[in-house]
Amino acid sequence: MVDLSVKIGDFEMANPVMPASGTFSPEMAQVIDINRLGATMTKTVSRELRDGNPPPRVAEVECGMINCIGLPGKGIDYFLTELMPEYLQFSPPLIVSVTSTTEADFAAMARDVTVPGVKALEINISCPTRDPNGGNFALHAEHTAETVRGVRAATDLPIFVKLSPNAGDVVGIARAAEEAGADALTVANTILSMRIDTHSFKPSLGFKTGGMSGPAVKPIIMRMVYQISKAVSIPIIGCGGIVKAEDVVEYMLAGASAVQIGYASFRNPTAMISIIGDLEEWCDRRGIARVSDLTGAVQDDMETDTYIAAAAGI
Amino acid sequence: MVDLSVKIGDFEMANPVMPASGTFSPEMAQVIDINRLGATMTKTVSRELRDGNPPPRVAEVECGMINCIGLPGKGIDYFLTELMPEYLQFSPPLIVSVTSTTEADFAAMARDVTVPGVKALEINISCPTRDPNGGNFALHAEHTAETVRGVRAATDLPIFVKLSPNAGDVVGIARAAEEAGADALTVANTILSMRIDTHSFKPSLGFKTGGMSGPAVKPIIMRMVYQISKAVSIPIIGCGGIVKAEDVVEYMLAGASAVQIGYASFRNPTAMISIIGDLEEWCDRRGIARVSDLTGAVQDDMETDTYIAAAAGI
Amino acid sequence: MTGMANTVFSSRAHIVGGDNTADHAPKAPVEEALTTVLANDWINDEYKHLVVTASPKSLAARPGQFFHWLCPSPDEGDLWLRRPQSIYRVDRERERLEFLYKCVGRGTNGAATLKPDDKFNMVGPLGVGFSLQPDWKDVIVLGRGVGLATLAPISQMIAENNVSATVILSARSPELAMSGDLFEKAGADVVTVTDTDGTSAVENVESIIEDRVAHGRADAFFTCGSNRLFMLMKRLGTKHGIPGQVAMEQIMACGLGPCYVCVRTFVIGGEKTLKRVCIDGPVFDMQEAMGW
Amino acid sequence: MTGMANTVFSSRAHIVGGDNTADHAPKAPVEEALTTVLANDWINDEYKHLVVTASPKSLAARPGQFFHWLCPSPDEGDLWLRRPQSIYRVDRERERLEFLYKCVGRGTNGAATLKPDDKFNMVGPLGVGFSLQPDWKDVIVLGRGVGLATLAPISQMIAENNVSATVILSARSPELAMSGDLFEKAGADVVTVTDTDGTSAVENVESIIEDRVAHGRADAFFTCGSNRLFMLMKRLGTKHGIPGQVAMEQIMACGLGPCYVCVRTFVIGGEKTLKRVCIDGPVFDMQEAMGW
Ligand SMILES: Cc1cc2nc3c(=O)[nH]c(=O)nc-3n(C[C@H](O)[C@H](O)[C@H](O)COP(=O)(O)OP(=O)(O)OC[C@H]3O[C@@H](n4cnc5c(N)ncnc54)[C@H](O)[C@@H]3O)c2cc1C
Ligand SMILES: Cc1cc2nc3c(=O)[nH]c(=O)nc-3n(C[C@H](O)[C@H](O)[C@H](O)COP(=O)(O)OP(=O)(O)OC[C@H]3O[C@@H](n4cnc5c(N)ncnc54)[C@H](O)[C@@H]3O)c2cc1C
Ligand SMILES: Cc1cc2nc3c(=O)[nH]c(=O)nc-3n(C[C@H](O)[C@H](O)[C@H](O)COP(=O)(O)O)c2cc1C
Ligand SMILES: Cc1cc2nc3c(=O)[nH]c(=O)nc-3n(C[C@H](O)[C@H](O)[C@H](O)COP(=O)(O)O)c2cc1C
Ligand code: FES
Ligand code: FES
Repeated sequence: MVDLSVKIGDFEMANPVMPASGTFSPEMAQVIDINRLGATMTKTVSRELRDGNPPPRVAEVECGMINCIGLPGKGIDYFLTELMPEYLQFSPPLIVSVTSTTEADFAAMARDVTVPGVKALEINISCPTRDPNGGNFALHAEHTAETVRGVRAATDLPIFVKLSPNAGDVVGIARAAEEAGADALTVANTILSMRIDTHSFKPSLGFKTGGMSGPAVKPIIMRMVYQISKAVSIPIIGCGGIVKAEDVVEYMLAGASAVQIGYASFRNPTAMISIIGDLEEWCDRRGIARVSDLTGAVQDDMETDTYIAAAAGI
Repeated sequence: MVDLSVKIGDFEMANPVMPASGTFSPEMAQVIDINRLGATMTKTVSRELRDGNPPPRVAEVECGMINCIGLPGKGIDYFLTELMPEYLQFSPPLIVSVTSTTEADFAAMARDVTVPGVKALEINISCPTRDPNGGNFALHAEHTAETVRGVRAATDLPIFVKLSPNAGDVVGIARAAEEAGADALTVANTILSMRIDTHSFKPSLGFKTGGMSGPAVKPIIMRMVYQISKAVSIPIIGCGGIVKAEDVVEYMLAGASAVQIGYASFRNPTAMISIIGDLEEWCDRRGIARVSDLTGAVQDDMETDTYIAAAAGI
Repeated sequence: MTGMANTVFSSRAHIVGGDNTADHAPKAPVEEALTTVLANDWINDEYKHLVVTASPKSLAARPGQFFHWLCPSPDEGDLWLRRPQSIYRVDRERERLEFLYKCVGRGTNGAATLKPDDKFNMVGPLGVGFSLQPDWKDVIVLGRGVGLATLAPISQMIAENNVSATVILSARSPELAMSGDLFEKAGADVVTVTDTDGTSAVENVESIIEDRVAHGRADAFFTCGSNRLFMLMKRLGTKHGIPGQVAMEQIMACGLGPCYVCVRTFVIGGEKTLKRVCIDGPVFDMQEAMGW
Repeated sequence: MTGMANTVFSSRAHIVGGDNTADHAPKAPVEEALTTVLANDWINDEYKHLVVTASPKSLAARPGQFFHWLCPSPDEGDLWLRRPQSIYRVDRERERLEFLYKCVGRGTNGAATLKPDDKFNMVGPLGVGFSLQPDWKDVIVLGRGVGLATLAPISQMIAENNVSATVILSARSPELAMSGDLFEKAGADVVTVTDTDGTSAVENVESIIEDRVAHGRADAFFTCGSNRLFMLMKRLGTKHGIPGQVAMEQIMACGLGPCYVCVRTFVIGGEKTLKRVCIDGPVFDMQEAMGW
């Protein structure tokens, strides 16, 4: 039987599967046994009450969806007093996702949520549904570094920095986050996208643009995980388009230590639980002793000579 | 009956559908009537012979494919003497796609292909399969501008600049291309992606990474067309993931004057011809007199108040 | 399958119809279940009536609750989000669920392709349904269009609780005035008003309601499916101090609460607030809900 | 379908099985055609035999040419690229095409789900096939595995051209030595060699070939399916100055020439060069081809 446990630095998980922020809440207990997840993850918490964006907030596209939720929430005080206890009913370690609009407040937010029960922070500097220009601090290495530095100084909890796939130089930004003290990188948030309804001629989303998630984005984020894992030495959490156990394996081969799942839970609320079971079976079939052995295990010493490669068997 | 003709600046097409570079050759005459296309487009031409990348050169993914062809070709001399005559057998106006590794040679290439029979140039500054860092000059506004300026000085032909979706600030780069003298923008090339075979643990592509195309990328490129069309006043050619007439309509609503089709021709070699027919039918059904009226016709004066939008009917 | 190298989907697929439905949380009230289609017939030009097998969990569905359907594709593409459909009838004896749905787009047209014996993946029962207060002895149910499907299980609720009802079914034409049979069986006083004969005009509906109110036969209001009729009921509710419930719609993703896709605006104590249709509703207090 | 707002695919879909196959270029030799499946049966544990209806264009297929299949999905995902399959038999009388394919991955396992009367979209006939030169009167055909399917239509070619042949079928076990019947009907001298009885060893095959060469019964060589056997034939071809043809494989996208996905390395006049399997081949000069 495979050992499914993984570590993201000092953060330990019974298996590599956790929900992606904004796609999970304790309300999922209506349909799944939350205690079977590797970790739990809050919706991103902001300082103040935010209404979020005008509906429609979702559009179906080929191979996924676009959302423009816009980080609604009742603010950090409500979170700490009302929502935290809900999350803490469950045994997996809790990660709190926070965001802010200034670097100083990001640090303050991190300090405010550094309370018993919270096992790690995810710093959401990459939400494209708040800023249609595609994702906040994570678009620039300097802003990323400054934000992470502030957060690092404010808390001793493990800091996972959630990067933006809308950045041009995602590797440089990953390096900046590492240097500034990130313990791990979540790769990545959603990709800024759009759909126009050819019947009504209107954007399908109330906010016009939104973030795409689901299988469509997987090859793009896979490439980012691979590139970043070659450039940094901190762990990576792969996130984007996972719908089956092989997708988890693929992200781990590319360099991820754990994964997050969002869209799949909308299509199949039981997806995370099934994927954990399938992953176990997959590893057992392949004779893999520890799932963590998959991390970075891609065999990428490819033939570089075109003539030689083009003379090889298929 | 709808008037399907469109103009990209002074470049006139009988209908808005043309093939995307690298997915078309006169060999398509084996299966379709090329004269029914809005334009023809060459594979990107380089100065010298290029072998291209090691196979495997294609990987199937959800909603599309990743390629790492690597711009093979026999060089510009062979193109001009041997291939051009093949293209010129057909009546639609011919666009020649060129690339180079230096700004100076880009201009020289443009001069060299400014010959009778060629009706426009597409400047491919964005191929992610040559440079795994994701796409050459089009990743930076300055490089884009310098390249386009050089080309502008070298030819009087209409210049279409093919942008990279891997750039962080694609709108800024679009503006730079416009200012430097581009006549139109092709939005966009493929998105740098990766697949790892969970059976062999190897990258599925010989070049490890490659460019994704097909329906998966459409919402991302749609957003770019929309954003860019708000920022520039030159025409846009939409390219990415078109598989049906409604996709053409969607790109035109977002701001495109014409479109390019790649992947769909692999899945259905007759796709472009069918789409032209379906587009005509679609317009007739909607009572649209000129297909060009669709360009930028998105109705995006959305309600911005969340409470009002959330009280509206669906 | 042999030698599945290079596969995109190679394990048990967690996708349309895939049997991803082992009981993942025995104590949870909601399940993702693979039902078997028993019937899926047109009842008029626009609506189909779907009957599927039901597990004990789904048979606990209350009136006004809904199921989230993973519809098969109606075309060459695929569907990537579920579609909410409220329960039309819970047949506890024969262990069946029934739905009445209008074919309007890809999801519902995909559902329309289902044939007996097909498997159909649905999540439910979801949301907060209609409820009766002990002192409600005679109520008014007013619906139109798709709303008639959502209101239908109120017939079961009133029958079980020995409540009388006036049920006003509004429709473009008589054949679209669905659910009347269920309410008649439940002993309700069914009034059908149609556009065809002009009886569906708001003034006429208003006078029917006012008549029941005048006779003390309106302890509560229930409505769904028409903004015009909702606004009427809300106004009459305010005027006469009659409580009411309305079933609302919104485009959904998760259907379970986490995603905040399905918000609508409510006014509570003069303050605007957003609530999620999937978990805070779909049935809401009529006075807090806003017209749409 | 009614009211198709918000649809992802709403027009005639240009996707698997979609009827996108009106004759788009009457004078073109290749077509995208929606065939009808007549039979699709297992012939052993690994291979299926597919028979489909054929149009005049596809009936013009030559031995060694291939068709590009848009396979249905074997699972909950979709297939996004076609799969090449060489023609096994062209039945011009009954207007049918036959294929022999090994089920190895998603595409072929998807094809394996086809049932009689199903529609199946394929593009073809594609590529350069085998050819006979007028002075070839007695040839040797050597194949193994999937290669036997590709070589099979040579039986039609030799019969039509009154050419004699020795056909060496190499296989793991006798039941995998396919196509022998077709060659026997064409009057060829069929020799089956298998791993089971050890006769498939290169030395044995070499001695069979040398024997035919010694008897002047080897005007040309044809091979497909095994690198080991290809290398043997190439060596013997060089040694005795016998021309030959080999059918090659490569992963494909377009199947028509434009995309340059399907390149393989060839050596022509000592220079390495890349050729496209789909349009420059799949049948190549044996001396120019490289082992794989
Ligand atoms: C709680 C709830 C219960 C419902 N119960 C029923 C029912 O019992 N019978 C019935 O016929 N319909 C019901 N609906 C409406 C049903 O969900 C939609 O008709 C369906 O989702 C449309 O899907 P589609 O893919 O066919 O249409 P699409 O092509 O997606 O859209 C077609 C039209 O339907 C609208 N629509 C899309 N999604 C929704 C949605 N989630 N809710 C409402 N409208 C939508 C679109 O804006 C558009 O106008 C209910 C909706 C909700 C929220
Ligand atoms: C010109 C040509 C003619 C062919 N004729 C036949 C035939 O008559 N009968 C037959 O059984 N097979 C034939 N093949 C091989 C057939 O195309 C592959 O078996 C098929 O594409 C595999 O698809 P899949 O999705 O089932 O497998 P995948 O899951 O894609 O892959 C399974 C295995 O097949 C290999 N493969 C994938 N694509 C190809 C490809 N295009 N060509 C060769 N191998 C591939 C993979 O590398 C892998 O090892 C031919 C191939 C070519 C190029
Ligand atoms: C409805 C929705 C809401 C989301 N909200 C958040 C959020 O609050 N914070 C965040 O960091 N990411 C948010 N995301 C992004 C997801 O966490 C995740 O990065 C993305 O969905 C990609 O994973 P997937 O393809 O598995 O869905 C949201 C995504 C969706 C679909
Ligand atoms: C096999 C292949 C080869 C390509 N070669 C080129 C090329 O030579 N030059 C270029 O500008 N774009 C090239 N592209 C990109 C396409 O022109 C186009 O931008 C992209 O495929 C997106 O369109 P699609 O989704 O319709 O395929 C290539 C794409 C593919 C799939
Ligand atoms: S649909 Fe996700 S919260 Fe209601
Ligand atoms: S498969 Fe495209 S050139 Fe051969």
